[in-house]
Amino acid sequence: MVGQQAASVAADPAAGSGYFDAYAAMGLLAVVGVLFVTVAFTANRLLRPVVYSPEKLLAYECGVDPVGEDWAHTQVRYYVYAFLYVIFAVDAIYLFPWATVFATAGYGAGTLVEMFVFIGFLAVGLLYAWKKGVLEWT
Amino acid sequence: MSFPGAGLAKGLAVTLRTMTRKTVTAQYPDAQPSLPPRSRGVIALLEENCTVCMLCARECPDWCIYIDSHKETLPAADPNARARTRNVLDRFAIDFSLCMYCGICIEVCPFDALFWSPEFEYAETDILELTHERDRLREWMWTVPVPPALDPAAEEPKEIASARKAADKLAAAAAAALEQGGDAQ
Amino acid sequence: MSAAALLAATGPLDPAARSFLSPTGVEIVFLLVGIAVLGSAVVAVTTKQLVHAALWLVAALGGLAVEFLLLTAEFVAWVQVLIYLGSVVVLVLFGLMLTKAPIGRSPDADSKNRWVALVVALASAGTLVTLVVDAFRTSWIDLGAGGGSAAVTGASLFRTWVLPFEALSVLLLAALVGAIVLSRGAGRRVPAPRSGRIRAGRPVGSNGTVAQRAAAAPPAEAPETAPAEES
Amino acid sequence: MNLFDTVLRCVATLVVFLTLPLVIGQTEHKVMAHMQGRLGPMYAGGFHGWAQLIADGVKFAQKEDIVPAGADRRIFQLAPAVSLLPYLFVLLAIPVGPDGFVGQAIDAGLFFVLAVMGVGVIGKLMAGWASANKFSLLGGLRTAAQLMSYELPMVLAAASVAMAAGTLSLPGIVDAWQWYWIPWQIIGAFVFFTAGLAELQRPPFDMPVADSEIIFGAYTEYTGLRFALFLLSEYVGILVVSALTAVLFLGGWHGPLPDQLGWLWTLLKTFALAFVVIWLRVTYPRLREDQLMRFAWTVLIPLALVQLALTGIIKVAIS
Repeated sequence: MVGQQAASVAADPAAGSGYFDAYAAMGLLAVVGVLFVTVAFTANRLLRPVVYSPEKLLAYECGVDPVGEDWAHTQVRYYVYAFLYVIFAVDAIYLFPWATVFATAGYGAGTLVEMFVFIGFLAVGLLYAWKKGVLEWT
Repeated sequence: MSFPGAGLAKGLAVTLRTMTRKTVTAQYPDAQPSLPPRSRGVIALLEENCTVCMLCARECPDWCIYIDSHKETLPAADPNARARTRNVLDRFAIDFSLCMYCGICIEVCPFDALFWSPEFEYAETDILELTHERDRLREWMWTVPVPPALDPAAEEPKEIASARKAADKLAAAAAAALEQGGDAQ
Repeated sequence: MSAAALLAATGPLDPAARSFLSPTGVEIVFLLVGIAVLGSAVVAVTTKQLVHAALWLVAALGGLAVEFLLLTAEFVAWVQVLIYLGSVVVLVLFGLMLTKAPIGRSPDADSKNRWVALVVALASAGTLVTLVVDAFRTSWIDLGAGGGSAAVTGASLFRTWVLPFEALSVLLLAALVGAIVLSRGAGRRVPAPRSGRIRAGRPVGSNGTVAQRAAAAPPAEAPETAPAEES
Repeated sequence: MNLFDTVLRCVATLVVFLTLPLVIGQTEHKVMAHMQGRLGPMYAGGFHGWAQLIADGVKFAQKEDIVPAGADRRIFQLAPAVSLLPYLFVLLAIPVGPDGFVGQAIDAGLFFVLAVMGVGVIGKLMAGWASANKFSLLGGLRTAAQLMSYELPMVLAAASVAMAAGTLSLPGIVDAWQWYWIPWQIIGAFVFFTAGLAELQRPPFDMPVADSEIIFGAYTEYTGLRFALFLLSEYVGILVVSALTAVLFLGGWHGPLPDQLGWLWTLLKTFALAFVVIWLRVTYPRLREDQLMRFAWTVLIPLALVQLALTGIIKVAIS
């Protein structure tokens, strides 16, 4: 189907053949990738032995029979990093459209300053986090 | 003079230098290892020397030596003497799956019946096969190396020293007798 | 999610510029992906297995990225993947794992609010669809390639929308400070030596503190306090 | 461009995807061994064990497929593919030589690559959660925490290159590359490569799979082909990160050789970087979890911001 798409898009110049061709190739690669995994597991299915035993289906863990359930507690403190990351990632993606235009004619130093103000705000945030000891690991 | 990261760079240098050097891996099955003379590979039994004193079995920390024997009565050589009994070895086995190669049995043997052999390739697929019976232990005897030579300046072993002393005495006596005989003539 | 799928229906909705129902490959794919997105979105909200819901969300958001691609909004599509798949979903999965999402069904995943939620969802979807349909009517937007590239996005962002962009940084800063204040608030309640325990009731404490406490105190107390501190 | 050509490119990408990681893996076997005074594999294939990884692959393909009884079956089975396939897409977009010697040139290539690489982590999280194993869950959590700390410096460093080149297209970046980028972008290169290592969970950033603490992290319960796919994803990851660093920071096909042989130059740089990845693994001990986080947030991110400022100012000054 993706192939069809590629063909039909190529036939239709109005749709912008380069762009759609590139992503049609991506779609085709997805098909190839899935095919690869399928072939690998089909071969595996044909080659592998199947000898079930209840011991084998026990969780391996550290080699000793598991105690308790499949859940262990860990540091909730990691979670702050997750928040920080999401916020900074949203920030960072703005750099990319900016990077493509800021040095071209008609933007210049003004755009640079705009971005520095933007990043400056977040750097202040990072400093605040640092000051507050969020980045320290106690 | 140290700059930040000097330690990290040094670490990288060490691994890179090691990579260019010759490796120390011995490719064992293709190249036999050169073992030191006193390697503890397997324990050999010189059955002829064994008197079934059971010292080895008793001293073994792992209880891995099995000895069975029976007594045999020897008819008296002299009509006046009593008949003598002696121990005859029925079974001598070492379970190498238990043995920890401490060598105590070899140390305690008063009659030099046990020896270290450097042979080590006796792995088995069945653990029971690792119990070597007396014939197999006897076979290992052929692989026991001659004891390494003494240091050039070492003292003579006691038995050789005493034997030499006795021989010297005999020789001296013989020489003296010869001299006396010569005088008499 | 459903809005996106309904947006998909606008594909063949523009008969003015093209003959009615002359779907190109792109439009077919757009429609099919839209259906897949809608399907996985519905499963995401109806499944009773928490982590499965998050993973169906991955499928739905990934499908949306494909939709963006098909609309030649290249940059937005990959922002969708980077931010939503790469960080928001990871954040959600992370949170689910931290707070013990069980394997299998969670009986308490049934919310009493489900009908209210459905009504709200349908209402907002209806609003959006009405809005979009009314805004564009039968106008044909030629989706030329490169229309949504990073350069175009950057040009419009830094020529036209500079002020909102700068305001955004203040918003992000506020979110950052908020997150830190929240986490610090939680952090102060937690006593210094930390420990985890597994549900069988055996302490796997750090420095053996919990083990000692459990040995000293009646066992009913120590295990009860530990999870309350963690959360 | 016709369909046949596209299919050919896809298949070529798949072949690269399946062979070069093996080359890197074999190099790791041998280099690591020699750095430790050992020989490494010597038997498979005859000459210095060259076929060791092929033999491993054959072995993995014959292994029984075991899914623990307590695991979430579907997700457990799906996880290796989710963790592996994103790298396949990334490979398609990495340019090897000039004049379209690339799987598929994509306009937003750099951004695409960063976005898709982050998706692979979901596979590891799935594996960690679905295994019904405490250690795997911890591994999954550590994976997530590590991704969230290191993705950001990586994105920032990549943005610096995009600024220098004024484009997001990977071939475009290499075309714009000049020799003076090396000193100019050196901080960015360091940040990018280090963050890439951390994202691959390679030593010294291998906390999520720390074998002496949490067995093998998210992969503990995996056997056979699924485990092999996880391992493959690690080595494809090395290839991708090395190739990206070579393309973004070291000028890809620019070199003393004539342009027709530019691809050779890219490969050479990629493998040199892959060697560095292995070298670092042998040399350094594992960072502790808190050191790992602190390193990302207090060293790499400020460095990346400094690089951004530097790039911006110099770029505006010279343009």
